[in-house]
Amino acid sequence: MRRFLSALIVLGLIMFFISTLPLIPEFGKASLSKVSRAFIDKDVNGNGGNVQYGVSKDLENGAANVVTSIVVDYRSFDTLGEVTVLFTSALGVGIILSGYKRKKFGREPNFILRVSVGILLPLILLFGAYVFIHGHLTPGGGFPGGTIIAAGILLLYLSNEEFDLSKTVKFVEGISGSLYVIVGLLGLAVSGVFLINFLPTGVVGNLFSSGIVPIIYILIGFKVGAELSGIVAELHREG
Amino acid sequence: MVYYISFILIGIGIYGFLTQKNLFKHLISLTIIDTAINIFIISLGYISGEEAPIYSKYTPIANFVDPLPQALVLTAIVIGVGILALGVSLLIKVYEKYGTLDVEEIVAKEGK
Amino acid sequence: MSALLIAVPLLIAFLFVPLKNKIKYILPFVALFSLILILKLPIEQVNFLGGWKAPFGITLVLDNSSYYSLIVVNIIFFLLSLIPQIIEKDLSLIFLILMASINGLILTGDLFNSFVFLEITSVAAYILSSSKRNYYGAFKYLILGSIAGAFYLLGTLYSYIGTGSLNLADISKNINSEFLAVVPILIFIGLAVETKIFPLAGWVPDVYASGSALTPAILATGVTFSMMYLFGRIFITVFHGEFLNVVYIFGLITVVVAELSALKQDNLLRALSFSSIAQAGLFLSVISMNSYESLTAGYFHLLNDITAKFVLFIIAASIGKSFIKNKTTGIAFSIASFSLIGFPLFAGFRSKLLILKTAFLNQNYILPIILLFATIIEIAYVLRWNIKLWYPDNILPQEKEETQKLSWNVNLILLIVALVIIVIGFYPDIYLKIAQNIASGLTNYRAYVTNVLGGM
Amino acid sequence: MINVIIIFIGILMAISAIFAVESKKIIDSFIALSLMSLLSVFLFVIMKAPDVAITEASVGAGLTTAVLVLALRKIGGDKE
Repeated sequence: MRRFLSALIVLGLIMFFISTLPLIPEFGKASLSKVSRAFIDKDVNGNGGNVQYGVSKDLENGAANVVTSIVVDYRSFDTLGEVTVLFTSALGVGIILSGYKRKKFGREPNFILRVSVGILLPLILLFGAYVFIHGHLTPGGGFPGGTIIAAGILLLYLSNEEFDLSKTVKFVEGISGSLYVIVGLLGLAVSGVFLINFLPTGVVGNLFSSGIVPIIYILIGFKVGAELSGIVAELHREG
Repeated sequence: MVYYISFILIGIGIYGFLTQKNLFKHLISLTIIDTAINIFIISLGYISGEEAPIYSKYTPIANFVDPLPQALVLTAIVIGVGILALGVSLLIKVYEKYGTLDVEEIVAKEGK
Repeated sequence: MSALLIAVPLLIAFLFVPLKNKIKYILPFVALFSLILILKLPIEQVNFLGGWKAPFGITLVLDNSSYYSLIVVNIIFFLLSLIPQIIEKDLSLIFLILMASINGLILTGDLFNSFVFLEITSVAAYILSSSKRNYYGAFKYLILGSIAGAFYLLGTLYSYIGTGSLNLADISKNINSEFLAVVPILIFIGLAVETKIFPLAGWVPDVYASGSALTPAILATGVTFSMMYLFGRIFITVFHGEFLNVVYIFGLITVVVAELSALKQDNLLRALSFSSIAQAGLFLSVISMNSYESLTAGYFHLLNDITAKFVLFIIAASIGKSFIKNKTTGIAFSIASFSLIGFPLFAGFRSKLLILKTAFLNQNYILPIILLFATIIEIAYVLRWNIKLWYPDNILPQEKEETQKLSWNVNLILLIVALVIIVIGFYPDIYLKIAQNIASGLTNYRAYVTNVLGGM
Repeated sequence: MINVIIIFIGILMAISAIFAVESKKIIDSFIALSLMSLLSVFLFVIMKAPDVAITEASVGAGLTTAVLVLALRKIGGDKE
């Protein structure tokens, strides 16, 4: 009975969604909104247009990756909020799971695990760092980069009984989050606008380009890495 | 096409939430709904024949799909994982307090 | 400058992660700072974050309605920060984040940004509601809230497809009737959990009645107020009052169901939670008449309700089975509860009268009947609880020993708020002015659009 | 051609979602969920969203599963 009723509700919901299909464009035939158009052409303030890779310089935003330019510059405030969500939930995991002791394995972790962590970990961390440093040029950025670093930390926890990072994690988390807000406040101090991109934007496609975007993405990378490592560490404690 | 996939996945998620009694399954349903909505959002910005919105050596000139939905989904994914982690830690404590993850058993124990 | 309201609490929260224990003493200063900052800000100011103009970047809009809402919410936070006893030691950081996110929720002029702040607020609320080992209630809240959040996100994306923009003013200007048939449904489902509409309000009693004083004292006052503000902003300003007929019906159903459930409860906190749901339903059905007068009446009633609930929830959670040792607290409780039922001379009476007047003005006769019915039930259970707490019949001597005296600062603040209730009963002008300003800011959507997008 | 691939992935996703919801053992649902996330990564790549794809691959398919499995281990493994 319960299943039947639920199936009925679900069917109604799907019918509702299908009835909205005439409103939205056919798959693959969407058109760019004026907002997206301006983001792609870097033309929000009316001095962009015709962006060319490796040629255009000193635009209002210099990130080659348009998604990054939206996430970290045009809609940077959303990202600050998003980082706060992650921060709050990491804090919450700590509060809710407080009072657990460190996990003891009882026996040595697998030999293969121990040895391969030594080889893999530097590579994983390097890859994570690469991903968030190049966030404004290639796909990726602070969030996947931080997650990759957290995965490396998880490996460390699994392979090493004595390993504990919770103090460092809290420190990194606090400092990088504060720096993000401080960068925003610097903009407020320099030009009277919170989170403004106050550095020169350079040539589209260069590593050192697009002003504060790479700085913020590196901060996000550290912060996300620290927060996710914190969550993993809390969950890994002895029950 | 992708629209129907995401609608069906949303449906499966809601169905799982309504019928399953294990709290882990509720979290799983939530994750399914999140993924489905992310797919739906991305598909709203897809333009066939256009490239990924990144200026590079191979795509020096703008012929891009809509980048804004992608930026929004990036935010939504991270929010989703934050909520999931919080839910998991609550679930561990629920198990510790009641000794079960079955909704009906928990409600019965709450009543006492 | 209004960005500071969000940035400063966040910065302090980030900075003090390693020194969690010291933060308790800073809370009042942060709250006071926000309050002073708001009073110094000029009204009718639009803040373009990152320097990107209106339909493109994110805007923070400070107009009549958001200005006064901010004042209300920050006063609540300031009062709560002066009662450090009820803030458990780890929750101070969450308190700060909640402050930042609610300020953001009220200020933001962007639909997706409001989703982000909604999620921050909900995450902080989940953590708050897990205090006192109330894990199952918090889990239920988390699942419901997140599914609702997913619907809110869907609504946001539909309005992006419909108007090509995420800016509230731009959506308000450009949305067409086809999308107005779909988007409000999704947004309504998304907000129904936080605004406590009937089928999705099942989490409220479990969360509010956990025994912690802070959880209901924040969630039923500050968070509820900001959610109701957001609801008004989206449905009145952006959707021009579309879909409000359905909201009206849901609101009335909520009132009836919640009042009947409140009557049955034998736990004071649970009874108050159901009353909170009922008042939310009443508020929503009043504002769905969609006129300046009805909005004024609605927000006036909401202000009275949160003032009363502030007192009632803190007392109900921190007092034992009777007022034997806390006579002053008992007086505050009785004042607040009489205001809740709308006893003449108390604040609640004024707002209920105003609601009746507006309803008759709109030739609406169902709402008065429901309101009368709700009031009768409220009188029944409020009187019952007052008698039970003032004259407890079967209280054991050792229980009498165990009840502790509340400390002076709690009593002082509760008495001050109770005094405010009485003053408002005689001179309702202060609250009425706030409500009128909020109502005029919300209804005047042309001014909002020109304010944000510039003269077009 | 691309439509066929999308339909194929979609069917697989629906199957793994149903399996994730209905399976008797919790660990099986985690694996099915992880599979569904991975399949969605393919869809993101097809729809020209590499940023989302890389994030979903690391967060959705990787970290989510790790968090869930750690939690399952913490409450003492799979019962039922």
